[in-house]
Amino acid sequence: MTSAPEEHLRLEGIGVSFGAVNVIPALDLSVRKGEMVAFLGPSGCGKTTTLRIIAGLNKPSRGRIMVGGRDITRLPIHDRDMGMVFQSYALFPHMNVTRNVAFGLQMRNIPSRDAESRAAQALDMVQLGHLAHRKPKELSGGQQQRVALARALVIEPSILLLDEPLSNLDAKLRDEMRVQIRALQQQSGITAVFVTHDQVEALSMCDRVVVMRGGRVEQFGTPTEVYERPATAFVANFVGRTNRLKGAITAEGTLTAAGHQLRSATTLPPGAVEILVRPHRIRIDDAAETANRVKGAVSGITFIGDLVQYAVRVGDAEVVVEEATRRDRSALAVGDTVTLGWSAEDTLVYPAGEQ
Amino acid sequence: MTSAPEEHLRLEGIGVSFGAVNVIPALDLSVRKGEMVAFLGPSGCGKTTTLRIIAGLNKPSRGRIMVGGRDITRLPIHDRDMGMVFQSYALFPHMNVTRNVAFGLQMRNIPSRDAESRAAQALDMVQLGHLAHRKPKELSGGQQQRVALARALVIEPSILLLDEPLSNLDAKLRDEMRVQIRALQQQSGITAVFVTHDQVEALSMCDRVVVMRGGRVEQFGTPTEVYERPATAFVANFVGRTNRLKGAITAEGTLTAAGHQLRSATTLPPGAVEILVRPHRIRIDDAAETANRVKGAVSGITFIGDLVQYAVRVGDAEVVVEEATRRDRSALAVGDTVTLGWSAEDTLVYPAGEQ
Amino acid sequence: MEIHKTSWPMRILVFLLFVYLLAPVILVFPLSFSGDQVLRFPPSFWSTRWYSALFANSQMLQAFWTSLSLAAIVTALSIVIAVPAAWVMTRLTFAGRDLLFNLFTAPLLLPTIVLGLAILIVFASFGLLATMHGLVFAHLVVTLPYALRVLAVSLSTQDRACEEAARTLGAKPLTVFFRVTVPMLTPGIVAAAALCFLVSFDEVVITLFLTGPRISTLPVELYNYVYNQADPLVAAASALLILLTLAVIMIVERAMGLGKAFVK
Amino acid sequence: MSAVPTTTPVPAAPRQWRDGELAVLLLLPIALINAIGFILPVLNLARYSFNKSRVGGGIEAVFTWENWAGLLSDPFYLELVFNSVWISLAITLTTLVVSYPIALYLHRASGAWRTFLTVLVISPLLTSAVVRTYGWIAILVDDGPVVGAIKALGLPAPSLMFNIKGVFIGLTEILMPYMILALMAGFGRLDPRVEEAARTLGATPSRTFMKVILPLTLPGIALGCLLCFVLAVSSFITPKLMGGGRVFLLATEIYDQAIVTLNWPLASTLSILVLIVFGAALWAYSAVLRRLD
Amino acid sequence: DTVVLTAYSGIFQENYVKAVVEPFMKANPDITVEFYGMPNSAQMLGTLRAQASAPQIDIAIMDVSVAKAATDEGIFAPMDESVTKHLADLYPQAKAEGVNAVGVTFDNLVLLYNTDKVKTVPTSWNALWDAQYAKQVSIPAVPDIQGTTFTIITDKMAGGTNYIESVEAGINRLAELAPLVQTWEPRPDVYQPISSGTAAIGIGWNARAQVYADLSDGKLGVVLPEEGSGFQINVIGLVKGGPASDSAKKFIDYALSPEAQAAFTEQMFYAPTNSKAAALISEKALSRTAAGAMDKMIDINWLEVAKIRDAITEQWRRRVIPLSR
Ligand SMILES: Nc1ncnc2c1ncn2[C@@H]1O[C@H](COP(=O)(O)OP(=O)(O)OP(=O)(O)O)[C@@H](O)[C@H]1O
Ligand SMILES: Nc1ncnc2c1ncn2[C@@H]1O[C@H](COP(=O)(O)OP(=O)(O)OP(=O)(O)O)[C@@H](O)[C@H]1O
Ligand SMILES: [Mg+2]
Ligand SMILES: [Mg+2]
Repeated sequence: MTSAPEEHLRLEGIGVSFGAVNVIPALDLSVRKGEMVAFLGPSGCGKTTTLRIIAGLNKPSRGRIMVGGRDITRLPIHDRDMGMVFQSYALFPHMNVTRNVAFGLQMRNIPSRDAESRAAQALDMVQLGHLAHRKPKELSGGQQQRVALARALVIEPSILLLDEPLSNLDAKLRDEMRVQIRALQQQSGITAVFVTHDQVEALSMCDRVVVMRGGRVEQFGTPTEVYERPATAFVANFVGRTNRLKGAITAEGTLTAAGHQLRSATTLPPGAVEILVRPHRIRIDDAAETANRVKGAVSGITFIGDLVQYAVRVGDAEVVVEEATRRDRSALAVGDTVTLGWSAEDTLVYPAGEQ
Repeated sequence: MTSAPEEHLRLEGIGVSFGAVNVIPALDLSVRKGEMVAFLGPSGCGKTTTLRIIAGLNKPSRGRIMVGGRDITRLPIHDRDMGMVFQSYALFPHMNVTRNVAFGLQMRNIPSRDAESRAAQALDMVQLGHLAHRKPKELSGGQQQRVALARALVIEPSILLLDEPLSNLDAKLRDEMRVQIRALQQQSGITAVFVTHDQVEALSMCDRVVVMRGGRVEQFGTPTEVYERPATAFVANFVGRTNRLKGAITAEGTLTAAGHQLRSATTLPPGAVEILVRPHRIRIDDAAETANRVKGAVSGITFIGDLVQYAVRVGDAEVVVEEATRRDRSALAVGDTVTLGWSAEDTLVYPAGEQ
Repeated sequence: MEIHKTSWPMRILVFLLFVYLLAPVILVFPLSFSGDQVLRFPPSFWSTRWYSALFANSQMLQAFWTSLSLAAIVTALSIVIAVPAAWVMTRLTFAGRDLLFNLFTAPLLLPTIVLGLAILIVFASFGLLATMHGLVFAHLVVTLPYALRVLAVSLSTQDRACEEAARTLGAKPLTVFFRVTVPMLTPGIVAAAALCFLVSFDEVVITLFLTGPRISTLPVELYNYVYNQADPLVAAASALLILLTLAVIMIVERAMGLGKAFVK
Repeated sequence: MSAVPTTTPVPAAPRQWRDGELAVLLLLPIALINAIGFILPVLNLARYSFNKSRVGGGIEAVFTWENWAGLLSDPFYLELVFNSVWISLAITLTTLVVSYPIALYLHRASGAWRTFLTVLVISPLLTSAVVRTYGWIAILVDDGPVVGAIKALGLPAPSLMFNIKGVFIGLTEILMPYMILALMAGFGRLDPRVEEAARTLGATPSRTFMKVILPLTLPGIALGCLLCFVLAVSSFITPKLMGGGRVFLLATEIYDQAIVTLNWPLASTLSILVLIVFGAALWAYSAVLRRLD
Repeated sequence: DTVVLTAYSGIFQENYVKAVVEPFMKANPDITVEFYGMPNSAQMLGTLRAQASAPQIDIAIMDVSVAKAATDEGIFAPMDESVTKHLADLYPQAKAEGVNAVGVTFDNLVLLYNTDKVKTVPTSWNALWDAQYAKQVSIPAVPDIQGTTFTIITDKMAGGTNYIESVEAGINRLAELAPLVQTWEPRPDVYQPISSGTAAIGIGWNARAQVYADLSDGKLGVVLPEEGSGFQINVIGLVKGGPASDSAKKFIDYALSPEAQAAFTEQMFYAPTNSKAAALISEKALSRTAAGAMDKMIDINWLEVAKIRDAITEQWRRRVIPLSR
């Protein structure tokens, strides 16, 4: 999607402390022009803080921020040409919806008639055209969030910072908004940084994903890389659902867990290890030949919309298996004995105690 | 889970207007004791408003609210023994985290030492024990939301009202919180009303689901009912992903769409119809015999974590198919011709123009 | 919002407190129609003679216009000067900020009688006595601390997120200030302006020292008047002032929806 | 949507104001007024307080400690300071108690009703304090309506006029509008959601008030109390008119010394003393505010 | 030419303008006299003091003790024959040593009473001590000079011999009065509360009392008690360097002339300071001033009294007023 992998935004050794609390120790990051990068990470890991640093709302204690090769660490906020959607919306309470959205355009000296028509367009995009004259406090939570989104998008900034911009929207709307944001971003070549707690969002929408933890970058890669080749057990665990089994590698290099011998594509020195397998990569009673096969008893069944989750007791461990619901499967019942199978590539192994 | 289906909370003909805007025309609802009910619905459909009515924060323009057979429409808020998590958190800015959480206990005249230890417990539950002395403004968005959650849970109210209580948490944490809330709710027999935009949450966690639209109840049933037997096209469309195809039933009762003849378990009078099929109920190139089989060309492939989405062009329509990612499938490429198959039961048919 | 509807006991309490607050003001109206030579309640007979006396008193009318324009100028200047100052005090951090803030609001701490005396001495050497400039300046000394205090409290309790949002949208600090900070500060500005206007319009003590044969204000005229005779003419003047204010506010409300300015 | 090209940051941005320079620029007007209208006059006063007063009101420009020594050794003046401070404090607190409900009510009222009530609150200030004091005299005199009502109830008739009670009642009312305006300016932080949260957690309206509303409005309360305390200590018209000559306060004494006896050096000394007392009050106020933060 | 004259505002201003200023302007069409009223002498001095470098005022009428201070500060130009030719005709009390201003009016302390509340016309200051008027007595206390004058009168009545040395006897007598007093600070003045019946009895200046008595429909009674009284002296002074000195001199000369003095006495019952004026005044008016009772007046040396004023004030505050609480 990005034609040239030219670097656009770069954080160099950024550090932030609030009083005695060292929230971000030292962060390095490089985002390409026109790229959309997702920040994934547990609550409180420093995503919002990083975004605020980029926007210039917080000054870093250390390090510098470069945009297009130019050091902007000291550049005033309003000269940065960035758009930001705030986690708390931060709508202007004294302006109606249209004026909120048109604000950024007016700041760019766009004639007010033009600004209003572009604002109206942006509002239609977030499906709020009919509420253009309301004040923010007369809107529902999700409606406010969409106004905030429209306000940031309408200015087509060179860098767009989105802090959980869709967290209060329902699935349908979120899908639509995602498509809209992505289309606009690609079409105008905007570089975007997207904070989200929703992995589907991160993985499906963004060019690359940053997994953060305690103010540090754990992994920075494409969605496939992060999902398929997680750099650490933390990443594997955080991105996508996984089963975690305690295991060990013997002196001879054999991998064992839950009383079974397993095969993995990874090689590690002998010692205690953690084995991670994604629930939907496990087949139940499948005829096909797989590298790993274990037997267990179904101990729980949960229906979660498009999926069914089976909890299967294997030795002393519990393994969760996910399958798309389908009508042709003869329903399993709790207590049934099943055979689980998965491939060596799907068996991720990390040294124990890493997380 | 509920031993006796005793009614606990009942809304009778509730109506709400903001000035000239009639937000909720007339709402009836009956929730059983110890039950957890989810409110699902598009942004702005009146979920928050309904919760506020139950809590007594808004007075309904019409109708009444009964709890345990008693009319509480005029009961003061503080005598209702309800706990509420606000969409905007509404933490007390002048109190630290512990004092925020202990507030409700103090209001119940629980000795302050007791209150503090229970607050500490609740904070541990939401994994914020270490931030007990921070002020709300020193917390991240997700941390604030968890404090709001702890504050409502700690008082173990007889009715718990949760307005998107997990919207700012990452998937891992959300899963854990869900389990915690559910456990606490069942163990204390609390009746809970849960507003969420996350269907997985609604379907997996709650006993029953209310699908709202424009201030009206579209369907009220168990997760399976709502998902498998949506009452209206709107529900089918809103809950879970679906493909929507335009079709028609001829005078002879044959169902056609996208140039194919289809079979459905539903019978409808002749006329234009809308056909809904869930993406993951469609098989690609599957040997098994299915009621409906159509041919098409792959026009797009999206990777979304645990799933792969294929867009397939069938006649003039585009059909989306979802499959769990698996290593044993020889990857499809854009342009490949495939056969799609699904059962008659999975073919939901509604009169056209209903939505 | 429903729960913010005030309960009945509270309304009764508020009503009683209003009665207390307004008792002397309400009394002004019957007093102004007194036929007596002295302020006495209830008057022994009614008449409008004090209104005629008031309108015949050209000095009083002249002073009224002086006071009105003085208060208007002082209020405008106070707001124009105090809003940026309050902004600096609450939004920037620099050494000695607290000290400066206390210094700027310190004139509040001096009884006006002292300040009047003290200013008199200094102004005399600047030739500012009994001039409009001098009065404006002296009143600013008194009103600015009020404005600064009130605005600083309002500003520091204001949510900053909106200012940040405006800045990311490309608004320069000055624009943020005028388009976001100030509108959100409206209640504070209204309160500060009201205070300044009233303080200036009601200021007697300092003005007493600074007025002269050539210029005088209404409160000073009234004060000098009642110093010698406490007749109901002052009640008539007050009654007219109150009615005038109500009328002006009503017109402005109709024309511009002033209500919005007072709304949160 | 990309019809109009977005403006890219202009490299040759106009010179940036550094915070310090900006502060200086914006503070210049107020600093000038403060210097000429306050600091200079106060220095002058301080000088006078070390000058000698002549019989009949003359001032002799010689240095002397006489005024200060006399003041600090005279129990009359020490009592005066003490009385002024505690009476002003009591009046301030009473004013707060009677103003708060009105301010809260106004804060929650809306639209034209709110405007109307706000104007009512302000209207007393338009009636000069002198006139209002006369109003109070008419209400409180021995044969006035209030004493009459108390008598009608069969209670012993109190004397409300020409003593400290009258000053208390009158001054409290006169200060109320200032308090109300200050409180309203400080009510900005009062987010209705937070009150609602307290109510759903089982707090009765009164406990919501004590635990949530009151703490959140403390900045406004502190401001109102500061203004009213200062105004109470400064006031001399009301004590003079209603005190019957029995109530000796700092401001009335300064008035007497400056205007009647024409002893400017003594008046200056008293004024500087007031300034010191107020300085202490202000310091306490900032300390309280800092604690609240 | 515009002459600015500062003197007491209010009723004094009303009457003085009518009786003196207007006739003067009629006689001198080229001169306008602007009357700038101020509530009291001290404020006049304050204003004069502040304007010392660039005076806006030409003439001041004020209390003699304040005029002394003004003279000491060099505010007043010397008052000699070049200013007015009437100097020689003035009573000796009108001329004080070291004051560059001369007496323009005499006033004296009188007993006031409300004719509804006080049925028998009092003849002695001792009526104030009558217990039936408890809490109905209105006394303008020191530092007001009415209080000072009253102290000197009481002292003499109580057997005091030399008020300059001690007013002990007077203070003791006042202490007995204290519990009966309603207010020590009657406002706006002492006359109106007594006219309206808020107070029953009190003390005040004769001239104003006479005017208010006329305005009160007989409610206010005025008596010059048999024990006599003391004078208060208002002097007129020429401001040094005033903008219209020549015209100002003309006015001062006119103000001290027998005609003007007489006219003002007719109008407001101040006793004239020009000995030649008495002849021009009607009997009726003259009887309402102290002019007919010059012999009953205690000779108060205001310049000496100024020196003991602080001491008297202190005595009042410590020994008199507290007894009325
Ligand atoms: N004060 C108000 N004045 C007018 N309309 C209002 C007001 N408050 C809410 N509304 C409208 O009422 C409708 C319902 O709002 P509500 O907050 O209940 O929605 P919601 O279902 O919670 O939506 P969301 O998921 O976006 O939070 C919305 O369309 C909103 O615009
Ligand atoms: N003013 C402050 N003082 C002290 N600590 C703070 C302050 N503001 C934020 N923090 C801490 O900094 C950390 C990072 O906060 P940040 O808001 O960046 O988290 P986040 O990744 O956005 O989390 P979330 O997903 O919950 O919004 C958090 O642990 C938070 O508690
Ligand atoms: Mg965040
Ligand atoms: Mg909502």
